[in-house]
Amino acid sequence: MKVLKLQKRNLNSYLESLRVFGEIYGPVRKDEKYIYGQLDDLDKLDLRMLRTILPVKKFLVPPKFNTFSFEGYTYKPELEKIPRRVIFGVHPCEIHGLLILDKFFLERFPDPYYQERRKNTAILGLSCVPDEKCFAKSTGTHFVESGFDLAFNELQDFYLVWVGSSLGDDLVRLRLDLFEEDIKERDLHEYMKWRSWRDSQYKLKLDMTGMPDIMELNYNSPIWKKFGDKDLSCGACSMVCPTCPCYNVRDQLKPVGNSGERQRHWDSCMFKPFAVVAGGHNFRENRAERVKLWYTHKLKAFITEFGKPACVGCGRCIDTCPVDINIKTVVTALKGV
Amino acid sequence: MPEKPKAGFYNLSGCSGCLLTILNCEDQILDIFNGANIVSFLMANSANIEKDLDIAFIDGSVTTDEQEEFVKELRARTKKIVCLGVCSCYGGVQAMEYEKNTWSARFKKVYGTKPPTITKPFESRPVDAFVPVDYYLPGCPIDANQFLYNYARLLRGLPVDIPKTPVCLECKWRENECLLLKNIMCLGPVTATGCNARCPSVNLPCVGCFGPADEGNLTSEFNLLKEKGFSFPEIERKLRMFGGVKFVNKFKTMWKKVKK
Amino acid sequence: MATNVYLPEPMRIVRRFNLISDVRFFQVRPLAMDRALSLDYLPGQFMIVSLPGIGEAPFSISSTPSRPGLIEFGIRNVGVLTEQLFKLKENEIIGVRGPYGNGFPISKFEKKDLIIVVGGLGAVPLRSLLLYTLDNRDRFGKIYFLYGARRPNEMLFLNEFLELKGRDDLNCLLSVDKDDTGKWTENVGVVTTLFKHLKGINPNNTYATVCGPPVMYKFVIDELLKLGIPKHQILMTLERRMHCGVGKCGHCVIGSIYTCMDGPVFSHWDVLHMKDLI
Amino acid sequence: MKEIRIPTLARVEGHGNITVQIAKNKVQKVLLNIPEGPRLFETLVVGKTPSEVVNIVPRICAICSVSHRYAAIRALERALEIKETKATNALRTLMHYGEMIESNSLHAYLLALPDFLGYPNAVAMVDKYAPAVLRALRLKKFGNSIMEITTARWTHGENAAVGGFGVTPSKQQLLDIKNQALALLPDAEETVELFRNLHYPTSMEEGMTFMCLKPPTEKYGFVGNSVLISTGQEAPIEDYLKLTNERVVDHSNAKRCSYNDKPFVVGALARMNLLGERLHGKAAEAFKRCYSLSWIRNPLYTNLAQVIEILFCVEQTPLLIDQILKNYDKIVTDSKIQKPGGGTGKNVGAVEAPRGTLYHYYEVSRGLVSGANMIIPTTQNLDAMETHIRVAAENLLKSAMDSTQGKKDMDLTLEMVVRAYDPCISCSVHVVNLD
Ligand SMILES: Cc1cc2nc3c(=O)[nH]c(=O)nc-3n(C[C@H](O)[C@H](O)[C@H](O)COP(=O)(O)OP(=O)(O)OC[C@H]3O[C@@H](n4cnc5c(N)ncnc54)[C@H](O)[C@@H]3O)c2cc1C
Ligand code: SF4
Ligand code: SF4
Ligand code: SF4
Repeated sequence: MKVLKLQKRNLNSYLESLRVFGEIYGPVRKDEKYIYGQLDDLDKLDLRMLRTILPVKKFLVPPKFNTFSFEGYTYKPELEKIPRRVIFGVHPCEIHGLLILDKFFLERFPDPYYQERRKNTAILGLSCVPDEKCFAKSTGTHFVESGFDLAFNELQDFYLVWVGSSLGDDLVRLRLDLFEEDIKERDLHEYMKWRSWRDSQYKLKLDMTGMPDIMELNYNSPIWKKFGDKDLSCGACSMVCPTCPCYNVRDQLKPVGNSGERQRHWDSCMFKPFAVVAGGHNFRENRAERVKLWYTHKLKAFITEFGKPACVGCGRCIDTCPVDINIKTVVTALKGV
Repeated sequence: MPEKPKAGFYNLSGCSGCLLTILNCEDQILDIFNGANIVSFLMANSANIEKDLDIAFIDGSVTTDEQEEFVKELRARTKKIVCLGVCSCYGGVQAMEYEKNTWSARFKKVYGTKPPTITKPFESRPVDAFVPVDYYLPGCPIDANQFLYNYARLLRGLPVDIPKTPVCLECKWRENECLLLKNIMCLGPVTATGCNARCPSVNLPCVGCFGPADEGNLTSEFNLLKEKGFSFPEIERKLRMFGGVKFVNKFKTMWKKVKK
Repeated sequence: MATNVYLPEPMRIVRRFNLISDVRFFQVRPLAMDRALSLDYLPGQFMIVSLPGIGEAPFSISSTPSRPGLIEFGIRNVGVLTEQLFKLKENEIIGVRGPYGNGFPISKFEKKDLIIVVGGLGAVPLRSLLLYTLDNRDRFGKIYFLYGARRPNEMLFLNEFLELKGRDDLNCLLSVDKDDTGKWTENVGVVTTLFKHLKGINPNNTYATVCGPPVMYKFVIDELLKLGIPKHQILMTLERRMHCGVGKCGHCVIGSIYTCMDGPVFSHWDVLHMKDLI
Repeated sequence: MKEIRIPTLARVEGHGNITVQIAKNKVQKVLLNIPEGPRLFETLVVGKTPSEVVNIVPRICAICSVSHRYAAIRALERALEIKETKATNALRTLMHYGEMIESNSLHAYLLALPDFLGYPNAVAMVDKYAPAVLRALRLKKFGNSIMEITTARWTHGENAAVGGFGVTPSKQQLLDIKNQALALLPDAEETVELFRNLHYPTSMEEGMTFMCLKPPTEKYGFVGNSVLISTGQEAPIEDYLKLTNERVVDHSNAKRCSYNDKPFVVGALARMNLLGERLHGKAAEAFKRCYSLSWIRNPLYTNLAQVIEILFCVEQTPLLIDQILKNYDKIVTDSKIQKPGGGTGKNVGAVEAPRGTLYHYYEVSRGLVSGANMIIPTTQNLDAMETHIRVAAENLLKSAMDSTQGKKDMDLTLEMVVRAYDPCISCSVHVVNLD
């Protein structure tokens, strides 16, 4: 992989130059939290961000969008309006989240909406330092090898920039003058030192090996009822998790005529109607079953299917659930410790 | 082209906000009037014909004997009755003291000992306390987009489709920091969504103006709020504000339990 | 760009009539003839039917790929979309996409005996399998078709199946829970009462397929196990809510699997192993 | 004895009917009945916190929900000694303009204009008067857009709270509103022209007393802490009970008001009669072009007064927004909700709702409201409405008794009189006696 150096003072000039590719987004403050917001003004960029409320998935599968417009029985896919965007400041765990979404949406029956958005979205990663809710080291998602176009590693005065894709290479070429190509041994040294220092910063450890078996053994455990009783069925956990992809579909009609849109919006298995079939039978009637499904899917299904859990250690669920049902409390309870 | 369905828009005791919301759909108002054969809309039209209807939209709750008669008469000549807003769905803010037996005293306080004789008033109740209702579109007022979506469905004979999920869903879509985590009493988790999470999106807690969400976990919300130091009367007061009769009926037993 | 998996393909309703009072038969055909002829699928697969402005829902294919050109469905009027489908007339257009799902592992059935057990609406997908095996009769061993309905007027494709009784290469057994017509000449009793007619089954050489209402599975599977048929040779098709058919929307997830892609056909072993399936 | 009955008044908010009893060819009695069910808001707010009160009271009426909210906020802030910052005041003024524009264009175009042009409703006018209908919709939508960005919803948005705003509209939102206002100015002017050229019947003319709030500056405006009366007096709003003298009548669920035992008028017409001279710019020119002495006798000119107010608000909006944007960062900080001050106190607050002066009064004791009173514009206008109905009925009586056309004219005129007052019936039904 190609690695380049970019002096920190040159970051904004570089980002500015990316406007020729598309709209620029990055972490901005929203009250006491952060979101990926549009950077019409780069001054808004706030790199103190640790986690945004919604993950980058919001750009690739927006909370609500039209898949088709229709007129009579003729459907027209709405793929043209997808804008080109640069997302700067995406942390490693999130890039791992994207890799999971890629598997999910692009293998077996590729999803054209995801595909098109992924193609039009340049992912510019950024290294981070964990807080007490991050545990990406436990999930092995604290470093990235792929899934990004450029990845910025922040050191003292400069960034080491990994070029991860051909698009990334094109983006670098927009302002090659700002980058330095020869990485000195000193730089490498600094990077390695930073790496091990960062490794030592993970306070939260959540060992997820053997989760499928542990889930299996807990199939009838009373912990599910305990969590189920507390669960608000608010769905927030699914909305904020970088790897939750479920959605609902509905058709919007106009009051007159026979045209309209087929719309897709985020749904959650934590909601009661999620598994209702015609005739009213609900395969997951009570909350305990629904909480169990959420965690089974994260911690067992994905491991069986893709060899690793669908949790990337971002800590969003820990930061979001009002009643403290999250990967940390659930895994801890499952292990009975 | 099948004949346009005959529709009527009616207003009982309320603020007329739901009918106003319809008139506020400036971009669609011509379509709204063209999509159906609107035979009655007293608030906007003076040539109203009261006859058999395919769809009747009702805004406002029932608070007088005259209105009670009216909804019965309307039911008899209408195929589908759609309640618009928490007044007609659940009794509205005017029903927040429902079943507390304070109505007569309060009425006296407002009208004194010589009340008007024109109608016989009573405590506000929703339309379905008197006649069966086919569909409910809650909100105080209703949400314009939810109305337009369902209006288009109703005109084609499709049932009303509203989310059963709580406000938090749309609140997260709008990327708001959760107010509960800031120890602010937000009713989002137990309130039906459809409002686009307007209040949390301006940093204010959800006041519950779409009424109780069918699938909200009230016991858990209550315990959570209690842990955060809110008192029982405070919590009940908020829940009653827009939840009205539905709140009282739906959660009566549960509420007695948590009270203990 | 590759074709959009979610894009419904317009198909014309060629024929439609009621099979029973609330289940209607729909025979549809892609608008272009070459597409109609090349559309391939497996018995046990399903397609998603789409009406603009109303929505989409999955329906099993009831026709057999051995007779290309026309796709058949048997649809029960239970809700919003199905009610609108019932309003459509011949020659009108509907949207269809698919086929989806795993379907039956036909190649494994080769040379084997086959017991097809059906309850109620389960006849829709299993008719596809039955017709397929009859069209390729020499590739399979003995075939038993056991169909139970509540009453004679609730049996789908009744005349078609009665006609099949005349065949000597098929054992077609029909039963109703109750005969309220007085004209029923076949068996009376729940579907499991037909099992006594199965003689000389070689369990290891036999596959069984089951589809019907949820209550039926347990009893039928008990009978099949009594016959000694191995768990992985008992196959059943299951139903879940679905919005996409291609493993994306998440509604059909059961534990670790997506019913729409990993199913809807599962073995009895899968059911025991994976929990929550039924 | 004969009776003329208009059983259900259309194109007004809520339910009312008119009965005119006639004997010996003379009008004996005029009854404006309001059977709308009572909702007892004054008792509902008792036991609630100030912020809950502000959630509840806008629901008195959707059409003037912002005014109810604003009046309650003013009363509660005065009671609790919370000082309104300049920033908060600017945003509140903007939201109030939004309601004025929306409500006045709803009334003038969609409710009143069909009478003048001979249609049952505004949508039916599209074939012949498409530009006017579309103009009405543009203006109405603009008013709603202002409320959407300032209060978070067209109706009952909660963003305006006791002590300030939950969120300040963004620069971009404000700029959008400013640009829309500039683009809509011609619409507002044409609206005035349209209404100036209508034919105003005269059969109901009768002189009246007018009242409105006196703005704190020399300019035209919609809030104040004292009341101007056309008889020349001025009174602090604390005297609101003496100014309005509410009473219960038995033919109506709405109460009545009078001043010195005489009917009086509040609303756009009152404001123009008392404050018209204070207008600036295009609104002032329009006022000069339109005003005549009939305005103190003929309630139908309310419609024209309302459209001049639309012009005023559309014209003022860009200036107000410039002022906000000039100091945007400070506005953001200063308009944040301040923690409510002391928890005990009582006071009255008033704003001009589109239909006239609206008073809210609260007593707060240790953080909870213990008493409340609200005096609503429509209640204040009901006696005047009855008077004008009586005058019209008397003047038209002869022709009405003779022909069906006359009867039709009579019905229409009586309805037009009521509609001119733009009555808000939901508002008027619920008023209180404090023990
Ligand atoms: C693999 C498969 C095969 C099926 N084959 C047949 C068949 O051959 N014949 C037949 O009559 N029915 C079949 N069904 C059931 C059929 O899909 C439902 O009856 C149908 O979805 C009802 O739609 P509706 O809008 O009329 O009902 P409603 O009750 O109005 O449904 C409301 C909504 O719920 C959803 N929904 C409800 N039930 C289901 C469901 N089972 N699957 C997916 N979404 C659902 C739909 O999205 C629908 O929009 C099958 C289901 C599956 C999963
Ligand atoms: S687990 Fe927590 S965040 Fe998720 S639905 Fe339940 S209460 Fe909401
Ligand atoms: S489960 Fe929780 S920690 Fe894991 S990826 Fe999802 S939100 Fe992040
Ligand atoms: S702020 Fe309120 S509505 Fe939003 S997520 Fe939190 S509890 Fe739910």
